[in-house]
Amino acid sequence: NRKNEAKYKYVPQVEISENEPRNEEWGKNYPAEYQSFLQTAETDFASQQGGSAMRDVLHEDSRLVVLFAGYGFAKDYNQGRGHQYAIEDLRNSLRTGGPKGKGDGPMPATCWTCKSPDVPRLMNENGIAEFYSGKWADKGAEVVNPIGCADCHDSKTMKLTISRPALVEAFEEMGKDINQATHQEMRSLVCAQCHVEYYFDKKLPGKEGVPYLKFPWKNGMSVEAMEKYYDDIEFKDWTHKLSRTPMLKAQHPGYETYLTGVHADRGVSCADCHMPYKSEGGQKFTDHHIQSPLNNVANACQVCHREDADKLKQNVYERQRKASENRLKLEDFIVKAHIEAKKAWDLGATEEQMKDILMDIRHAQWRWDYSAAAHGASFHSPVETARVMGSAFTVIQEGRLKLARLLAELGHNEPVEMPDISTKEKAQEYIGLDVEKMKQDKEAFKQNLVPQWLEEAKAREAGYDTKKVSMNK
Amino acid sequence: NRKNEAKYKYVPQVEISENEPRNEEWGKNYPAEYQSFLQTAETDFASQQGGSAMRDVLHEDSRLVVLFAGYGFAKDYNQGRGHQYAIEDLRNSLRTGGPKGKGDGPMPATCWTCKSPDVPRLMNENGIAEFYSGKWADKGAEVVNPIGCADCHDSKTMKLTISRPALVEAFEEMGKDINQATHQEMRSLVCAQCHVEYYFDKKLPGKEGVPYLKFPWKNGMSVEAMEKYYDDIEFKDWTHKLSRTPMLKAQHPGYETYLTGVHADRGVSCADCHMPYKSEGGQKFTDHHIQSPLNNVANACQVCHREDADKLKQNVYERQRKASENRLKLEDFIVKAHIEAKKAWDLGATEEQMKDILMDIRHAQWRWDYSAAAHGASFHSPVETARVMGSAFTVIQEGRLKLARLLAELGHNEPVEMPDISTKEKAQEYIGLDVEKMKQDKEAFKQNLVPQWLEEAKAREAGYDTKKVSMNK
Amino acid sequence: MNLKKNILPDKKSRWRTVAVFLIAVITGLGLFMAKEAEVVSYMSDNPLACVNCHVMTPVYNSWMHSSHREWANCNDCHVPHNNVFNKYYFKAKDGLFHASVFTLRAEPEVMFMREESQEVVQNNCIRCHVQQVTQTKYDGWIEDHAKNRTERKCWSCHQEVPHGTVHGISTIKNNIAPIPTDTEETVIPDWLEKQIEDK
Ligand code: HEC
Ligand code: HEC
Ligand code: HEC
Ligand code: HEC
Ligand code: HEC
Ligand code: HEC
Ligand code: HEC
Ligand code: HEC
Ligand code: HEC
Ligand code: HEC
Ligand code: HEC
Ligand code: HEC
Ligand code: HEC
Ligand code: HEC
Ligand SMILES: [Ca+2]
Ligand SMILES: [Ca+2]
Repeated sequence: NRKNEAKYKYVPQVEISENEPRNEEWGKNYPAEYQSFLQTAETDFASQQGGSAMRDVLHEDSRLVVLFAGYGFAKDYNQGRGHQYAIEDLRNSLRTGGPKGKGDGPMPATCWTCKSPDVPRLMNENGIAEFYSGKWADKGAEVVNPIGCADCHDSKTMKLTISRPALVEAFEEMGKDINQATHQEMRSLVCAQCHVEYYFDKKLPGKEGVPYLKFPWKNGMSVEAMEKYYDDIEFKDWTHKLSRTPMLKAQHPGYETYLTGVHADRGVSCADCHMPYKSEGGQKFTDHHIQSPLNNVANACQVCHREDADKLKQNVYERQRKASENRLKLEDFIVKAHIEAKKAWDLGATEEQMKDILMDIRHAQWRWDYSAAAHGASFHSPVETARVMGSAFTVIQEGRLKLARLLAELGHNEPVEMPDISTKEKAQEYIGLDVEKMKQDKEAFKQNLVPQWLEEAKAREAGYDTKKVSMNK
Repeated sequence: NRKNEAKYKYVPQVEISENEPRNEEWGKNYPAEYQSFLQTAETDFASQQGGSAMRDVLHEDSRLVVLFAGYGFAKDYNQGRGHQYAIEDLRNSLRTGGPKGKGDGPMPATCWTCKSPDVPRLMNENGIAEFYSGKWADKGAEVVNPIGCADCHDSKTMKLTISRPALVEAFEEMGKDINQATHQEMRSLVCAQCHVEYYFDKKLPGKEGVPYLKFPWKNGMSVEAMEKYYDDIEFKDWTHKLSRTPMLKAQHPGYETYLTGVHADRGVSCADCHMPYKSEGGQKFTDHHIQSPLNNVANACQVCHREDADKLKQNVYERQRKASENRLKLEDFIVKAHIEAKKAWDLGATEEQMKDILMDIRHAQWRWDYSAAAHGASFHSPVETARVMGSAFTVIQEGRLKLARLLAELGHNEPVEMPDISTKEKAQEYIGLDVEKMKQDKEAFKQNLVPQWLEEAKAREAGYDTKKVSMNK
Repeated sequence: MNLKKNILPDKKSRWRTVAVFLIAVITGLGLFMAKEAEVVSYMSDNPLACVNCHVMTPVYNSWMHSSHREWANCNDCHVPHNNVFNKYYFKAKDGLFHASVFTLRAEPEVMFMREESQEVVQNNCIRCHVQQVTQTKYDGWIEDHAKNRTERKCWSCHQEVPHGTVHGISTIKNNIAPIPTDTEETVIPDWLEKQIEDK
């Protein structure tokens, strides 16, 4: 029928098999999308607080080193950049350490989940829980293609599709069926596979010990609902090195916070701003150069807003400035709370005396992180972001007052002396990180293991190629 | 040209003299506007937090009684209602007390400034400083017409006009010329004559002792700029009864906060929402029923937003809910600070020990008030409102930590016991107000003085009438 | 009988066979057209109804990416809204016209609205934006609007509303759009569905 004829007006160059992980294969059929997709490798745009340039978050704000003391994020934390770098940045991050081979290293295999279209392939081949099992290094040779087509598209119909089980399962837990999603919702849900808060559940019945990827949405997606979720299951991501608080890390609740903003309310999807239509040679297509919309205001914003590009940028910057003004103050308070708690322990405080205080610190930092970790939230939803920060201010005030009284009781009735944490280096030294050592391990890993991975992968993919040609009659 | 033709389509029934204070006179020429203006007497609409119904702010939130201890607002504080009630509410408010005649009562004449078109008339007849001089009761017989036409319009051209010197002077102080205002800006500036933060300057060179009405805008209109302004001139509105803090009252910085919102940024004026066009019998005119736009979403919002009326209301309510969630927590903290400071004084704290703490309380409450007092701010500018509250959270945390340490030093290392202030009555009793007495005084005033005022005014205005007819050839 | 006579030539005429054949063809073609065009769905306001024709995919996709997606569907603009009868009359007329052109494969590379359609659309712009374009208080805000709006088509200025500034059947790279005949309703691929069940 003619409709289909038209639909495939482009001449397919290759037949793309299910879960094809190699983006360049898809690119043969969809060169415009592929070319724009490759542009996520660009790193030349920096906005006030975002952009594709490499930005060392710990360098820009060394308080975070203290906030994350005892956890990976104190070692190394950069702002996300283009999807092309997902694999490279994961390998380079000091958080993943310097594994020497299979079974080694600090991170589980689950860390690969949001970085590559090899993931759905592996899950299909071996099973979901099997994919999540084992160490990160175990699957280094398997996961090599950066985020790409198979993460979001069905290879037959090119329809948007959900390739990650965590999102499907999270919907089920909320009693919703993701298959009911409209086309417009799908234009955000493909992003919600990754740009969301998550945790690793090691107690899943039948899969005990496997760090199973889960989104804590059962009670809702608000900061309070997720907090309750974690409190109820007594979950913690790590124990804070200074204050000994059972901490939570809010990773990047981008989708959750976006939903509370006015754009979501009006039906504007992630793709509308981050993947607007683009015209090239008189032809329009979806710009797959996913990036800060501020590098592309004309297509990203001016479709709907007739304002000057400069004014629109200023709108964004103003909201970000207002959010970070309070965010920084909040961080100061939470940093102080950790150090004051340490002082209290040092002066002999008991578990009993510290219990409530530690819960306040846990909740305050969780709320701060929820408002901060998704770097877009201060624009995506400025009012909710501010509300959440307000609630963090409340909790940390209570906590620090208790601390002040406890310290006075322990004989220290004056402000606790603060260490010099004015730079990333000083802060890392203060919390006792041996960064040089970590860097050396990382170098060794990159010299020895990574090349092996790449070779193995090359050999494997060479195999696909043949398969491919045969399919392409 | 057709525009002018339309403009002068009405047949003038009377000639309106300069500063004509009687709205019904204007109404003869502009019956549609006048009829709608009369509707501000309606009191049947209550929204989530606003509307025209009488709302006792102290009853809805008794914390305010403590926050304003020692000041008029602890006695009586209602949310603004329709312009028709400006005079009546001022007379009824316990804040203006029960004067027995000229020279009596707690309030200065300046309090009349924003309540009536008799004000420009009097200023014209006697001079500005003369108007501000003396007691409130001195001018009771002169100021009788509620806010009306002469407050905003030029009687000859009907053009929007600024009738209050304070706004003109504030522009001058900022180095701006209000005559440069565009027509669209005038549609907000007429409101900015009254819906703004103000104070009484009793030190004006040459006018010492006169409570001269001023807007503290010299350094800017942000909460910090105005705070600095007041700190620099060491101004205080009153001394707090419990904490002895030199306090500031933010009255209703409606215009200042509106300017920081996205609607102002896009050129939307107060009148666009509060005075939209209205169609009646095929005739279009500006709806002078100034009120909550939520009672009129179709004309007020849907001109620009094609959303469901219900959704638009929910947008407003959601922003208000998020703001008040944090506002209430902030109030709790400031209330506690006042009571803790009182405790410290009781335990023998010195001026020196209290100085910084009191400055923190002053600043925190000022910032809270700035975000709360203009009841529209949480919608007019939700992001700025939240930013300001965040800054208040910061200051009050510092203050209360200092207080906790000071109290520990004074031998009280535990939470200070809080009184029961759960209702307006209990709170007023706690701060030592004799409400019964105030009510009696008020009754006596209404029985004795007000009728005299009305009679005098009637006699005076009877005089105008004749004048009027003669002018109306 | 009379009617039949008027339509069908004399029994003996050799035109008779031809005519019968032609009628059969026309009816068949009509049914085919109706099927091809999903006539039933054409009665609805769902924009998908329009994408039944691939030639409508470019306009669909440009609308999908426009400021109006959330507020105005095709019929909000392209069909009269002054009364219900007019709405369906216009739709039917228009639909048959489109369907015929489509079936004949006579669609031009670059389409233009016919004059009638333009009037309909212009009226619809005004229908929604009446306050913005007629209130004198916006005279200052939107310069010259009052004069221009009466003499020109809205989209002579607002060129990108809602189909963008580039028009034509080939202006969309890949003619991919959700189509009403698409029966696949799940967004989870089979393999994943199975894996989740197995788990
Ligand atoms: C209305 C437009 C809009 C929508 C809708 C939107 N974003 Fe954004 N996003 C922005 C802007 C503007 C920024 C700020 C970019 C900057 O600071 O340079 C941003 C920032 C981001 C960032 C940080 C980028 C960086 O450069 O640091 C991420 C990640 C992001 N958005 C993801 C998402 C996801 C996922 C969704 C949907 C759940 C979404 N966005 C929806 C406009 C939007
Ligand atoms: C649910 C999806 C998901 C999982 C699981 C996940 N990530 Fe990420 N990761 C993301 C997203 C989304 C970003 C981009 C965040 C941003 O906008 O800055 C990111 C960014 C990164 C980056 C680059 C920026 C930076 O922080 O330096 C690194 C490295 C990284 N992740 C490591 C990890 C590690 C290690 C794990 C396992 C502990 C992990 N990721 C698990 C989604 C995920
Ligand atoms: C498979 C997981 C995954 C999916 C799906 C995904 N992202 Fe990402 N995204 C990431 C990771 C990981 C990074 C960080 C990469 C890095 O820094 O190395 C990232 C980075 C980004 C950035 C930062 C780019 C920059 O230049 O600063 C933006 C913006 C973004 N994503 C938006 C989106 C949007 C919009 C969607 C959906 C249309 C989406 N992402 C879908 C995982 C994902
Ligand atoms: C992070 C998610 C994501 C990734 C990765 C991704 N796409 Fe897309 N793609 C989208 C979205 C969203 C759309 C818009 C779909 C719509 O509006 O119907 C889209 C649309 C398309 C279309 C439809 C035509 C168009 O331009 O609108 C094609 C073809 C396409 N993508 C090809 C690719 C190819 C090839 C790759 C890999 C090189 C790829 N996509 C990677 C999210 C993604
Ligand atoms: C598909 C349409 C669409 C796109 C694309 C879009 N917006 Fe919006 N935007 C809206 C709508 C709708 C609203 C809500 C206000 C309204 O109803 O008019 C809004 C509201 C806003 C507001 C006011 C909300 C606030 O936080 O104060 C700002 C600022 C804004 N947008 C900026 C942007 C910027 C910057 C971009 C690009 C990065 C963008 N928008 C992209 C449709 C869009
Ligand atoms: C974009 C529309 C809009 C603009 C512009 C606007 N307002 Fe409002 N205003 C509102 C809404 C909505 C409310 C909330 C009413 C409610 O809660 O019932 C409100 C509330 C108020 C209130 C409290 C009314 C009550 O019922 O408690 C006052 C006073 C007010 N506005 C004055 C102003 C002034 C003065 C300006 C200009 C400096 C202004 N507004 C500009 C929409 C607007
Ligand atoms: C600069 C203008 C201005 C001055 C000066 C002024 N007011 Fe007002 N007044 C207002 C405005 C505006 C409102 C409406 C506030 C609102 O939205 O709730 C108001 C409301 C009131 C109300 C009714 C609501 C309530 O609070 O119970 C009273 C009573 C009142 N004022 C008394 C006074 C007194 C007493 C003084 C002198 C100390 C005074 N006003 C000076 C502008 C002013
Ligand atoms: C001359 C001073 C003055 C001017 C000018 C003025 N107001 Fe008011 N306004 C007041 C006072 C005083 C009140 C409170 C009256 C009361 O409660 O008795 C008030 C009340 C209101 C209310 C609350 C009404 C309700 O039903 O809750 C709104 C809304 C409002 N004003 C908006 C405006 C707008 C918009 C303008 C300009 C177009 C404006 N005002 C101009 C003094 C003024
Ligand atoms: C609080 C301020 C305020 C008060 C009080 C006020 N007006 Fe107005 N009036 C306005 C504004 C604002 C406009 C719109 C002006 C414009 O857009 O040019 C207006 C417009 C008008 C117009 C122009 C025609 C129209 O309907 O747009 C007339 C006539 C008018 N008012 C008469 C009156 C009369 C009579 C009274 C007293 C009964 C009065 N006004 C009281 C603010 C006020
Ligand atoms: C004269 C035009 C106009 C009027 C009247 C108007 N708005 Fe808006 N509104 C805008 C514009 C312009 C924006 C900014 C977003 C944009 O650029 O589209 C906006 C933004 C908004 C937003 C998003 C900002 C935020 O705080 O998140 C909301 C919500 C909103 N308006 C609600 C209302 C409501 C409710 C009313 C009536 C009380 C109203 N508006 C009246 C033009 C208007
Ligand atoms: C907001 C109003 C609006 C909506 C909604 C709208 N259109 Fe249009 N349409 C127009 C205008 C205006 C033009 C004329 C464009 C021009 O000539 O520049 C047009 C032109 C067209 C044309 C002529 C071809 C061309 O590219 O100019 C077709 C076909 C069309 N529309 C179909 C559709 C379909 C199908 C939909 C829904 C998917 C739709 N329209 C939705 C306003 C609209
Ligand atoms: C049967 C296939 C088909 C369907 C279904 C269809 N169209 Fe069309 N349409 C066409 C063709 C073919 C043309 C080109 C006509 C020409 O210009 O010769 C066209 C032209 C148009 C035009 C420009 C010509 C004119 O009429 O002014 C508009 C507008 C339009 N279509 C709107 C729509 C809308 C709205 C819908 C859905 C409600 C729709 N079409 C459904 C085939 C179709
Ligand atoms: C069914 C109602 C409807 C119809 C028909 C309609 N519009 Fe709109 N239009 C809207 C809505 C709703 C908005 C968004 C307003 C907002 O976000 O504040 C809008 C926004 C706009 C904007 C500002 C955003 C932009 O894209 O620049 C323009 C200009 C505009 N319309 C012009 C037109 C024109 C021209 C037509 C006719 C071709 C038209 N409209 C038909 C409802 C409609
Ligand atoms: C002569 C050119 C011209 C014509 C014809 C015209 N407009 Fe406009 N329109 C403008 C300009 C210029 C603006 C100012 C906003 C901007 O910068 O785009 C505007 C703004 C608008 C806006 C407000 C957009 C916003 O910022 O939200 C709407 C809605 C609108 N026009 C609708 C229409 C409609 C409906 C028609 C037809 C009846 C029309 N226009 C005809 C030039 C025109
Ligand atoms: Ca987490
Ligand atoms: Ca004041």
